[in-house]
Amino acid sequence: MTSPLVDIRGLEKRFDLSGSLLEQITFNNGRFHRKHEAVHAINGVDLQVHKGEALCVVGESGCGKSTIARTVMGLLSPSAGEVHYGGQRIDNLKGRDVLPYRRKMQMIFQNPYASLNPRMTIQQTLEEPIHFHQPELARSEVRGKVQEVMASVGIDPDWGSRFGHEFSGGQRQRIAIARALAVDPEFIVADEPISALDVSIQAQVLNLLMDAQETRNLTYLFITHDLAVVEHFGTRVAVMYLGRVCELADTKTLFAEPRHPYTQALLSAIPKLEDDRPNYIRLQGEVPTPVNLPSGCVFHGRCPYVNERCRQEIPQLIATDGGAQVACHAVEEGRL
Amino acid sequence: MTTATLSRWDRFRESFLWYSFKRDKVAIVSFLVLLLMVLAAIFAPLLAPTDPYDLALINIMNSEMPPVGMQGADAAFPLGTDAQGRDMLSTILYGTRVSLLIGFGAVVLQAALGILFGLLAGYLGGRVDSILMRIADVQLSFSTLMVAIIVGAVFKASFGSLMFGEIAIYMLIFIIGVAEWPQIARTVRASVLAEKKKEYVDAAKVMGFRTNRIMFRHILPNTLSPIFVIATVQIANAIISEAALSFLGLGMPETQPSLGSLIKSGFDYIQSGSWWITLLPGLVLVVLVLVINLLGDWLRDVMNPRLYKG
Amino acid sequence: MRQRVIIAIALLLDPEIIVADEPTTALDVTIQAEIMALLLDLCEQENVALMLITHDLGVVSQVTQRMLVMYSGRIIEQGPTREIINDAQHPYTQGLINALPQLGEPGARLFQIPGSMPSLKNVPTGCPFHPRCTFATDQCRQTMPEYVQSGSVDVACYEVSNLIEREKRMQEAES
Amino acid sequence: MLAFLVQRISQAVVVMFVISVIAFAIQDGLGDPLQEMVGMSVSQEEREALRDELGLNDSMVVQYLRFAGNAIQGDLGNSYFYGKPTLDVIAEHLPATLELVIGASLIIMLLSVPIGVYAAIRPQALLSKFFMGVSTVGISIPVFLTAIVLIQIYSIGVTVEWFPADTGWGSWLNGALTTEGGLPSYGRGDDLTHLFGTWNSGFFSNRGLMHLVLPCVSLASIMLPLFIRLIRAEMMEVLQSDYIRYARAKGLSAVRINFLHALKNTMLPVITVGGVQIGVMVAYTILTETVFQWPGVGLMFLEAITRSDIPLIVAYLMVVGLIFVITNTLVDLVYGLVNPTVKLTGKKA
Amino acid sequence: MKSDTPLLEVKNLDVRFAVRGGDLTALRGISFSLDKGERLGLVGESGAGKSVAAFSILNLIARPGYIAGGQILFEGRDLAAMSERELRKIRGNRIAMIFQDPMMTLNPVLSIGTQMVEAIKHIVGSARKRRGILR
Repeated sequence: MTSPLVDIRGLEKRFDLSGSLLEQITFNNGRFHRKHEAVHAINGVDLQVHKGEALCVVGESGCGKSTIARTVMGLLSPSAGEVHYGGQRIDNLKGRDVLPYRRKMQMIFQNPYASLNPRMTIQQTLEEPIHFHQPELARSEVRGKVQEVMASVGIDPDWGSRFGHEFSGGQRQRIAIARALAVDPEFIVADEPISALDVSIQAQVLNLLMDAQETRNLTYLFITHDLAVVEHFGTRVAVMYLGRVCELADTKTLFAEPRHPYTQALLSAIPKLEDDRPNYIRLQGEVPTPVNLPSGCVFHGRCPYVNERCRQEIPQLIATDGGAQVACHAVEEGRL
Repeated sequence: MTTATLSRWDRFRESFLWYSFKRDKVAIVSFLVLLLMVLAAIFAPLLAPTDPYDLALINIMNSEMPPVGMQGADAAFPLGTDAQGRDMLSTILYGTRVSLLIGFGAVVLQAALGILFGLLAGYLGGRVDSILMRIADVQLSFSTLMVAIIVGAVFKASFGSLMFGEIAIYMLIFIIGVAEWPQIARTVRASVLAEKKKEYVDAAKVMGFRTNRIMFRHILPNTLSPIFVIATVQIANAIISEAALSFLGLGMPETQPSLGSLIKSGFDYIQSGSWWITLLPGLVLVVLVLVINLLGDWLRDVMNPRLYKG
Repeated sequence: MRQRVIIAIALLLDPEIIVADEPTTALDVTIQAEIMALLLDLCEQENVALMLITHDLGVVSQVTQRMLVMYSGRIIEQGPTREIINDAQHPYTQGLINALPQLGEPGARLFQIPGSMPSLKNVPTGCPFHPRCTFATDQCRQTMPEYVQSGSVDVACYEVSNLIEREKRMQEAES
Repeated sequence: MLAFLVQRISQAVVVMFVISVIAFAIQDGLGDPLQEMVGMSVSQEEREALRDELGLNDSMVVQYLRFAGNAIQGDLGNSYFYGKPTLDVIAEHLPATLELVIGASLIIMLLSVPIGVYAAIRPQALLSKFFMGVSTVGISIPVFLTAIVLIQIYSIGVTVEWFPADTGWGSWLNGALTTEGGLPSYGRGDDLTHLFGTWNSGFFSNRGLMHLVLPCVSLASIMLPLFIRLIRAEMMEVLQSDYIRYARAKGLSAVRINFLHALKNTMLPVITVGGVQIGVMVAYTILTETVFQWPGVGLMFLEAITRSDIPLIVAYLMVVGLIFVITNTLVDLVYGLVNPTVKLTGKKA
Repeated sequence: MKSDTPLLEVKNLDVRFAVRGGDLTALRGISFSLDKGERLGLVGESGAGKSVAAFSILNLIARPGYIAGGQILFEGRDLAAMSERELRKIRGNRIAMIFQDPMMTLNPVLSIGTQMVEAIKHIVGSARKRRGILR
């Protein structure tokens, strides 16, 4: 098997909550304490993205899936762990060294209403990255490239002199995709690219992303909370809960036979057209805050199969005979 | 939607700005009055009957003559004369010129400082932000007028009255500009903080653009409308600040009067009944500031980012 | 948690009708399922009428008995939920349902409705859906269709009414 | 809570430090104490000896520390002009200024809240439009001009002869618009009630109150429009928010919505801005006191500037700075206590 | 088990927004009914007018929107023609509303408890009044 295109190793990310030194000091029982609070957004994640696949990361809000996307893209620097691209470590690169990877890796954002600069025309928005990364190109060549990429996402190239706000949400997302494609990337991180769009537009954008993958041989890291989209779009799925991957499997395997109790609950909660009433696995308790992580398995407080080991020991991703990798003591012990 | 090619002028004519200006009588009248006053100030040397800076033309015998329409008036001095016998109409025209110059210059300076510091504080955050904003907080809690008074007093004490008088225009522009920069810096910072969170900034970072390029090419253009609104109001504030400083004797000298120092010079004679020396320049000052404020209000209503959904 | 408080406040007043405007859109699926079940149970126990506003066809099919489909300020189809979900009459409703990835073959292109919802400023004349509709005729472009009954569903679409018309004529011809 | 308290107080200390450095720099840069102490006849060597003795040849840091140490003990030097400790001079003048500030604040508070709330609830009413128009004009009139006009009208009097005196209505109008004057416009008068120490007040006698009317109205005139506009704007924003909509959907009465839900949300930003405006008000007292020859600290400060009374200028800066810092810190603390959405660590939730 | 008159009946409802350059029609000719205990779904994409329809049921449309025509019959009485005072007795009390974003609908400066108590007081008050009328 060839080496992965993107390799995320032992990634951790904390966001400091406590602020300045002064704010950390508390006064308790007649003594001063220094309290250090942080949001533990990602707690040790290992993921590989292989060339040509679409790896979907799913989970509910606050599970750290967007943080992974931003850390891979270098918008955030990891608290611990490494990000490798094509065999080269990239999370510690500075200045000029990053530029080649900025061309190869691109990102599509969630909100098409905020991801286009309102003071720039579409033409300017699309020309700027090409100019920046390929300064050797002549003006007419750049223009030709913009026309080509606009046409490829289904936007009339004559509309270049318009501003973003003159377009509908779906059209804007097409333009944002065009911007990402303009520098000919090989890897695209898509952070909830369709969740701000209407149902009928979601289908258009998903089709566009699938077409682009086919014609340009793209690799995707696709972040979403919508399992139906994952089932349709993903090659492999990583299910996240509170900053950890709890199950990683081929899409077909995962939907046919979910192993982790959380994955099972998640799948059962999707409202399906054929259902006549909500029919789901009831979880106890509330989602813990990522500030005070529970010990052991992060899911133990809500898990129906919990035992003492789950409260103590953090489960590791272990391959099962079905082909999935699951981080669950119950699965490992054969209780589930 | 419109055709693909639109000139700037066409865009302006179809804009919401122009549309609401046409429909707002207050805005139109304010704009016309302001235009008239600015023109009168620019062409003061051509319009004024006499040159108030030229001592040879002043006759002390003509002092404290009332405006036309009152007893003892002289048709040569339609708005009367001041205590030194200068023609009020001419001094007011020249005074408006000085006041506008200082107001405009001070706002250019504070906008330059405010935009730079606001962008740096908002975009870079962290220590740069806390230091700059702490300074701004201290200045604001002291009130800009207070800062201007203190800086003015220190300058006057260190330069001496005579020297201060000669360079008063530049000093006042500097004092008011430095005293008021936090107003603009805070506005800029607030909108930079709002813009910084938007995904187009992340998109620019993902493209690999440098910090300077993102700050000035991507974020700054999106913060311009609030800057524009507040700068308009700040011109009015700067003119009032200048008048206040001059009134306290920390501003323009009487030989080169602004509206504020005209009011001050007349104040000593109000008890003897010569109210026009104070109240006529006062009226001009109020009208000038009022029309600028009205235009500012109108601009704020029109450019309110909440209404302006792009 | 907060949404539960809101629902609690709403139910404290013992109302006859609850109007719920996208009550779970901002929430995660597991919580959404929980809230929906709670709402449904309470409505059944207290015999409260529920008007559920949502864009999620799955939720509608789980919770409601009857549904309305709106497009550009008009109701274009209304009737029993199950009937519409299983056999939608209006081309827009059909498109909406077929566009769901749930129903597509994994990896295949999804059915897509071309274009996008018109803004209120320029609603097309006639049937507002005609610029995006594959069946649009001149009639659709000129006048808004009246409601016709198909089964127990009311639909505003010329295509459907023509179809019914044709069937009727065929039946008459047969008999 | 404690962290919040410590943070705010340490912030205040830092600000006070900055102010004292500035004050020290002014004193060091502008004042030469020798000039004031000795005449021209003293020789250069004697001057040097004196400099050494006074510590003027020490390093800046040592000099500053000495200055700050003295300041903490309440010693800010002697005024050149009054020839006594500067803090005593300020203490004599402070009651007059406080009187002015309190009087003006009362006027502002009593008028701005009802007018602002009314203008927000009924934005289309004629009366609201009138109030907003007047407040725009009010903002545009500098405080000293208001003061001058008030003096002209109410204390000196205005004689109107604009209408024809030979017709009945003309002379009636002339008479009606003519004011005799009569309100005192200069100083505080002599009818002051002794409170304690050097503190006297004009609040307790008719004559004293009469003296207060014009200065207080002038001082209030500049701040009142600002507050009306602020309260109206905040209130209108709150009234459009979703939770007000929700309160309406709950079927609550308009009074409860406007005065419990909305006004409480409105007053929070007003408190913060109000705190900052105290600083602005002190600056305006300088102008007001100049026009009315009101014997407060503002007038004293201005006279100190013209007399180059450096120690007094420096002392004024320190005292006013301290007042600002204390009020701002208090406002921050109150804001933190009242508003549950501000987490007490100083970060927004 | 359909009763003769539905609990809520909306007939031919038109809602418009008065903006510069004329009115925008947000709802046109909306008619539907809701029986006691019935669960009705309103489906559509953003911009279809779903939320406007929800708000208009309680006559809660904010300026510049207004009800331009049609009736909203609740137990036979037209909510569109009712005074603010009468509407208040129905809002919350007889017809409750749940909004989209739970974070926005609670007043940030009042505690959740206060707001619940407030709602209870309101209904206890009106329940007493109702009983008073019955006696």
